Amino acid sequence: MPAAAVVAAHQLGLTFPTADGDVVALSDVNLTIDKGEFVSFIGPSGCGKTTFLRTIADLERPTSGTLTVNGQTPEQARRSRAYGYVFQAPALYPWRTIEKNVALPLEIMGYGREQQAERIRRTLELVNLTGFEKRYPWQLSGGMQQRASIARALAFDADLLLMDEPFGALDEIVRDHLNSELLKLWDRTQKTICFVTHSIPEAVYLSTKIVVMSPRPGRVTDVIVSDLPRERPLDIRETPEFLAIAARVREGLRAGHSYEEAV
Amino acid sequence: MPAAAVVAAHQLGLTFPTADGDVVALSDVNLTIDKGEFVSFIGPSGCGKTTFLRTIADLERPTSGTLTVNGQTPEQARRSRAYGYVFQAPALYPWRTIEKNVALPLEIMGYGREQQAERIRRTLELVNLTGFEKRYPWQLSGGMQQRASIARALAFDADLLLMDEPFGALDEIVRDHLNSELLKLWDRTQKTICFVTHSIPEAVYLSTKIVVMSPRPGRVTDVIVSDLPRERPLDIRETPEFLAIAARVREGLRAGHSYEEAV
Amino acid sequence: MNRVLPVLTILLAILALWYAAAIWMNAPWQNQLNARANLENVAFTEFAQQTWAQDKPVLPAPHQVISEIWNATVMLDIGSKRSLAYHGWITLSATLLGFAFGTALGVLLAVIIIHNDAADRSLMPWIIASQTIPILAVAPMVVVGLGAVGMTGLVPKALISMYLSFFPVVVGMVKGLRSPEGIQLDLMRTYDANPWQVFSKLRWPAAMPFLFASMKVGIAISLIGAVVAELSNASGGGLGVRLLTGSYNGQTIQIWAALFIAAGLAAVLVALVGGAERVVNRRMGVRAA
Amino acid sequence: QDALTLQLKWVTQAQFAGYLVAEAKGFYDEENLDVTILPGGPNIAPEQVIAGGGADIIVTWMAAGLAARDTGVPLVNIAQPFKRSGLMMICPTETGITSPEDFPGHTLGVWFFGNEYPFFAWMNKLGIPTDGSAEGVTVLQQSFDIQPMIQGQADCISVMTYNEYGQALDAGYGPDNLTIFNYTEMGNDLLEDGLYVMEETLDDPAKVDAYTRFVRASMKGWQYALDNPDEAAEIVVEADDTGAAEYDHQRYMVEEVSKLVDPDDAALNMETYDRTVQALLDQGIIKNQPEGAYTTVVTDGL
Amino acid sequence: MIGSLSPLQRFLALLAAGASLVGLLLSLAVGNTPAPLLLFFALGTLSLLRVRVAFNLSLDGILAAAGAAALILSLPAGAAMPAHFWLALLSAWAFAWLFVERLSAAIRAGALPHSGTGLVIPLVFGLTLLVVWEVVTRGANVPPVLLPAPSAIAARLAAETGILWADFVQTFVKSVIPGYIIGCLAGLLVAIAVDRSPFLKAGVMPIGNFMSALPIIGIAPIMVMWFGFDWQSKAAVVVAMTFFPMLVNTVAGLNAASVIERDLMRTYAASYTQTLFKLRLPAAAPFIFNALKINSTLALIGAIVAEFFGTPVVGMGFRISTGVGRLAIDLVWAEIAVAAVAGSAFYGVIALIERGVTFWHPSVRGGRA
Ligand SMILES: Nc1ncnc2c1ncn2[C@@H]1O[C@H](COP(=O)(O)OP(=O)(O)OP(=O)(O)O)[C@@H](O)[C@H]1O
Ligand SMILES: Nc1ncnc2c1ncn2[C@@H]1O[C@H](COP(=O)(O)OP(=O)(O)OP(=O)(O)O)[C@@H](O)[C@H]1O
Ligand SMILES: Cc1ncc(C[n+]2csc(CCO)c2C)c(N)n1
Ligand SMILES: [Mg+2]
Ligand SMILES: [Mg+2]
Repeated sequence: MPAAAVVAAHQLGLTFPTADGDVVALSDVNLTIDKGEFVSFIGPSGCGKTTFLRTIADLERPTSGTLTVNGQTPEQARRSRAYGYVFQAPALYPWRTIEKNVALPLEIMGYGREQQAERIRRTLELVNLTGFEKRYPWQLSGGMQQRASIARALAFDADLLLMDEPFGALDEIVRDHLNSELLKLWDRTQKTICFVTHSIPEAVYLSTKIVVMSPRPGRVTDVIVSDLPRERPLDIRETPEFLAIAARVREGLRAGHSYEEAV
Repeated sequence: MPAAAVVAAHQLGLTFPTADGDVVALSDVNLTIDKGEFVSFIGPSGCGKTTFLRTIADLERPTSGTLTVNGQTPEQARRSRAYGYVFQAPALYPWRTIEKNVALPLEIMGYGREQQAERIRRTLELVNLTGFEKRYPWQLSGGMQQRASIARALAFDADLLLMDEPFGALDEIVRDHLNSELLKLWDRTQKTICFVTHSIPEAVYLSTKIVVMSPRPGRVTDVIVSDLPRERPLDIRETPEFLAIAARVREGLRAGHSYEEAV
Repeated sequence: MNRVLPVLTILLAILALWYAAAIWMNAPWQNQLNARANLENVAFTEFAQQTWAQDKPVLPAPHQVISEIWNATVMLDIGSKRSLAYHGWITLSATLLGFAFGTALGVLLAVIIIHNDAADRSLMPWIIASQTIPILAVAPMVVVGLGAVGMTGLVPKALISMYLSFFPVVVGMVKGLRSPEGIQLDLMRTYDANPWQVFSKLRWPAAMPFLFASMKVGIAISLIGAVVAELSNASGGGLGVRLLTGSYNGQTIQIWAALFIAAGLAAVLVALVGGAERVVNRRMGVRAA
Repeated sequence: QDALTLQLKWVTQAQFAGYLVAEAKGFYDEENLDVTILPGGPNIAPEQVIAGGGADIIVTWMAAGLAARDTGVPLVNIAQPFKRSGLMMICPTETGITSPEDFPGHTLGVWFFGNEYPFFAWMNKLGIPTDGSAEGVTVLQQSFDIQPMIQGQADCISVMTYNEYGQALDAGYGPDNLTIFNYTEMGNDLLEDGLYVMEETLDDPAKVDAYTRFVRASMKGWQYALDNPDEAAEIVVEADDTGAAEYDHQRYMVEEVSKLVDPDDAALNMETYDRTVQALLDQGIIKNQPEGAYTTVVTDGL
Repeated sequence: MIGSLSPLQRFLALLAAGASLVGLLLSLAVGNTPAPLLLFFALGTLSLLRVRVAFNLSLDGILAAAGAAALILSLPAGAAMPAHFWLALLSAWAFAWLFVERLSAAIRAGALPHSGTGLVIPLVFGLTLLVVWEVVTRGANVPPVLLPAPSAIAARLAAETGILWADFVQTFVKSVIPGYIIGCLAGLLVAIAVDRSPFLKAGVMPIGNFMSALPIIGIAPIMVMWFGFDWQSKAAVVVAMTFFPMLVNTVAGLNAASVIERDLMRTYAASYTQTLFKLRLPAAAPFIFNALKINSTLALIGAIVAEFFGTPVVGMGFRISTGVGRLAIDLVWAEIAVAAVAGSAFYGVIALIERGVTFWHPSVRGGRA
């Protein structure tokens, strides 16, 4: 394993015990993510995408196998503030205004007053929430809340970004915009990004690597390495190379899906 | 206005007072939705889609203009249980299992024990959650929670369905599946459906009418009546008619968007 | 206006009931008195007035209590030992001091409990057991014991108030500090926030509703504690002492007057906590229900 | 000046007029004493206070004092200003009780908290069980007022001549509608308010001297109080921190207390002492014949 | 190895061993230290070895127990303890705390089963308190009429079971239980009524706050006046005491349902009762249980205090007040012990029910922080 492996999972497994039996959320997951990669996770609802991200973030403890983050244990990585996390739900604190919510990680990590103000301004502008600084979360629409939570994760400089369906509640145009902003950011800063999405075009457009997962038990069924250039104008999405990759992802997704049989 | 108008809005406006000034969430909205229509609402985040649905549902009170539902006031309509509502967030009760959450409206509306069991079984199967009846909400993935909340709204027979981004957190395959199931249901039962989505293909695929909204203040910028046949196989999405409508929607969306200027 | 009217209505209803009850409860004694004085066939209105004007009634009529309060506060010099204002102030200061101690102790214990497993498991059962100790039995011993080490006056009373009022605060705050949702805590974990940050930025704000609910109960109990303590320490005065001596002398009107002052104090204190709660809510952007 | 703390058995009232007057009139100062008078109350056991070091001298009833001595608090009586008991039991005539034979089947109110011994000694002498059986009486722990009689919750209640009896008189009761059992008249009286100190302090001549001066000044106070009842009542009202003492009531109390106190003689009457001890032994309230429970060194030195 | 301990545990380990070491040295210097104590000091000093080898946590438990036993065996009769004995107390206490710390750490890490061992911790803590109490009262010669030693209290407890049981029935069974049920129920119902009608809410809440503070001590004589001297008046006091906490908490709890949860009910045009039973009461359950728990202890205090104002000659409050008057302080504490056990059991039962009913609340679901 090269020194550059940011995430390395080996035979990773995770089981939740519940009142009516165990749920195998992850089983035998083997995956290496190198520095600077943009990895998308795609798979049916309930297949373990969130669980995998949470395990990387040291929010869940694997029940088998090994996992290292930056060559360390997930806990060490978390303690060194190696990553920023965008949860699937916005998880804004209701007693803080939007700007205070974005300020939260900055306060915790000890940024100075002015730096805080500057970063809040910049990230809120990035997600197009300028003007909503003083609002409370319940005064925002669903998509705006989600954008605020993205701003919160981007406000500080983590080398690894874990994003769980960050753009799920956004319209196509904002989504396109944020997609290209995210790509620019990634290109500029050489961050490593793990990105959960349900949109195949989004996954293909953004990623250097696409991980297809399937449920019950959650496992990785396909890893597709994209050979699209790093420079990606939006209209790359109509090129045959793009469509070919998209087709392969769709294929993998369909194969791992329980639906076709079930319904 | 014909007797068949299920929703009729005339110069509808709604302003939220907040600490730092009023927010005009809806202004001068004029719209008529007839019985049996499938209307999609599309528009940038924060443009007032949720607010409009909530106003129809009598969860917000218009500050100007008039709105009737089934020819009645929204309150009368709500009292006669005219609609089922799928919220943007799942809003499951944490002390109830999934099956009990779906049972909730049935209990309230006085369905018999057996009917309840039957409907729970059917709708949970529809959203592919069979086997998760006894789980609590916090034991489900985000997409599963959303599906549970869809099941809850479909479990009883409302003639009007208000659905706020119901499929936002679902993968393409489940989404396609639920799309066609929803169309079947609509076709079979002649329900009227108001549907918020961010996906242009989804809006075009499902709707008889697409309402494009734009923000600040939230208003209707375009209403596109689709002439696609009622019978819609999934591959209709590649036909030129379909793509033409999609292009028009995208156009409207882009026009109403504040992004292009802002960024 | 729409705040005053309901209160007035309920108040009038209570007053009417009260006057009726006063007739009913004072009647036996009045009958005895009248029999002794050979009064027969007293008209009902006159009889009612008699029952509302007894010296030591079972249930004093509202106006008797109010005039006693009036006489014992406004009409007397504030420094007089007969002034209820004077005694009320003594009780109030013990209450406030005890409440401040009690809230601080309660919060402190709750903080320890949620951060330390061993403390949670070992302290909680004993904190609960501590509250089952009948305080009035211990109060004199506390007063005697503290007196032996030279602590007299306000402090022993405040300690007993504290003893009673810290409990609702611990129970409520343990619950409140544990009320953040898993995902809210996870967010803090991702920032590797230290325990103090998790506390000050998440647990504490999330516990606010619980804190205020507990403090409302706590301050009322704190007043009860001060009054109870005064029963063990007849020197120094206070509303509790007035209640006690009133009861020794069968001065029901005096008891009720002291009781009402105490209740009034508590109501004001609870209202103050409620006011603080509203201010905090506003600053925390709580959505009006 | 020698500092002494006196713990009263009850709240500030004319029952303790002698001490309050001595303090107010400066009699203690004259004896070069700095006396602090602590009021008591329903939950304060003076025996406990003195054992804990909170007082040097206490006023208490002999039964309670000896009982405490029996449980290991070595209290010693140094003076006994109260010669007679003020305790009575009163029963409204409509209860039909005219003599102790009528008691069985009735409910009697009794003060506890160390005040119950005379009653139980009396019942013991009469041979009436106090267990609530048909042949016996039902005992009720009486609040420290006359409400249980007025409310009809008890058929007979305990009163002190100088306090609750006055309340009963005020309430329209009197000898014509009450049956009165006076413990002293029945010869059942146990010694009441005496002065007690801890035994080991008597080994210290300086302490004994201070006690002697204290008793001397106190007796002077009693004398003054009985001679000037109006002023004594005023002094009591003034001394009451709680503001509850009423002049008329305290004036009545001084009058009644004067019938029980002998201001000329502080010494313990051995005949009553022996009877008190015997009654306590008979009931098993104390297990052993007390030794050294009183001393005459103080009264001898007056 | 000591390195595997947390900083707090390390501190306690060093404190325990250090106190033993100093005690040992002092004993050797002074001489005439009883053998058990000497042995404990030696063992405690030996525990310094843990810097080299790992100690099983049960060793700490054993050391603590040994210290307690040695101290109690060595207590001089009727005289104050020599100064260096106190070091043994310090050391034994530090061992006990260390034991508890390590035990709960082990339970948390899953190394020990949760149930069963969980009970050991409060017990050890309680025993520690008792030992400290015993040693302090006897060692410092505290007058028994101020504070008796636990052994004396236990002896009384054993000797007077008949009386204690009768008192328990009178106070707990007859006064507390009915009063608690009526008071809590009334508080709940009034809270619901108040919540239903804004008019009532505006009218009742200020007056409710006012009544709330009627100090029980004041109402106790009145209740005795009204309801007689037997248990009825005590139950009435309990009703009055438990009512307000329930009212306040329930009113707060009924507002705990979130806006979107209520909106859902509105969309069903659910009736008031349906919303109440299916949403607002479940959401209020954590608050209601809060009140039930606070009340379980208040009720007992209220009943006992009320007995000071006239009672038949039975009851826990009666026994306590006459006990103080008779200087039977050990009996008073025996009665207090009964009250504490009964009250804790009462509380425990309610806490158990709470766990069952509000399993979904983050404060329960998330377990311990
Ligand atoms: N309770 C409220 N108080 C104040 N402002 C509000 C409130 N609810 C919504 N708004 C504002 O109203 C506007 C419209 O919100 P709405 O939720 O209807 O948007 P939406 O179209 O559903 O957006 P999204 O796609 O992000 O869900 C937003 O600007 C939002 O900030
Ligand atoms: N706390 C938990 N207890 C029990 N089961 C759980 C828990 N969390 C997740 N699961 C289960 O683990 C499985 C994987 O869940 P996960 O949230 O990782 O799915 P996902 O891929 O993120 O799905 P989605 O796209 O719907 O968000 C699901 O079956 C879910 O029910
Ligand atoms: C030493 C002493 N012991 C008991 C009493 C009893 N007693 C006498 S009057 C009274 C009621 C209030 O005055 C009570 C309880 C007392 N006075 N003095
Ligand atoms: Mg997920
Ligand atoms: Mg919305």
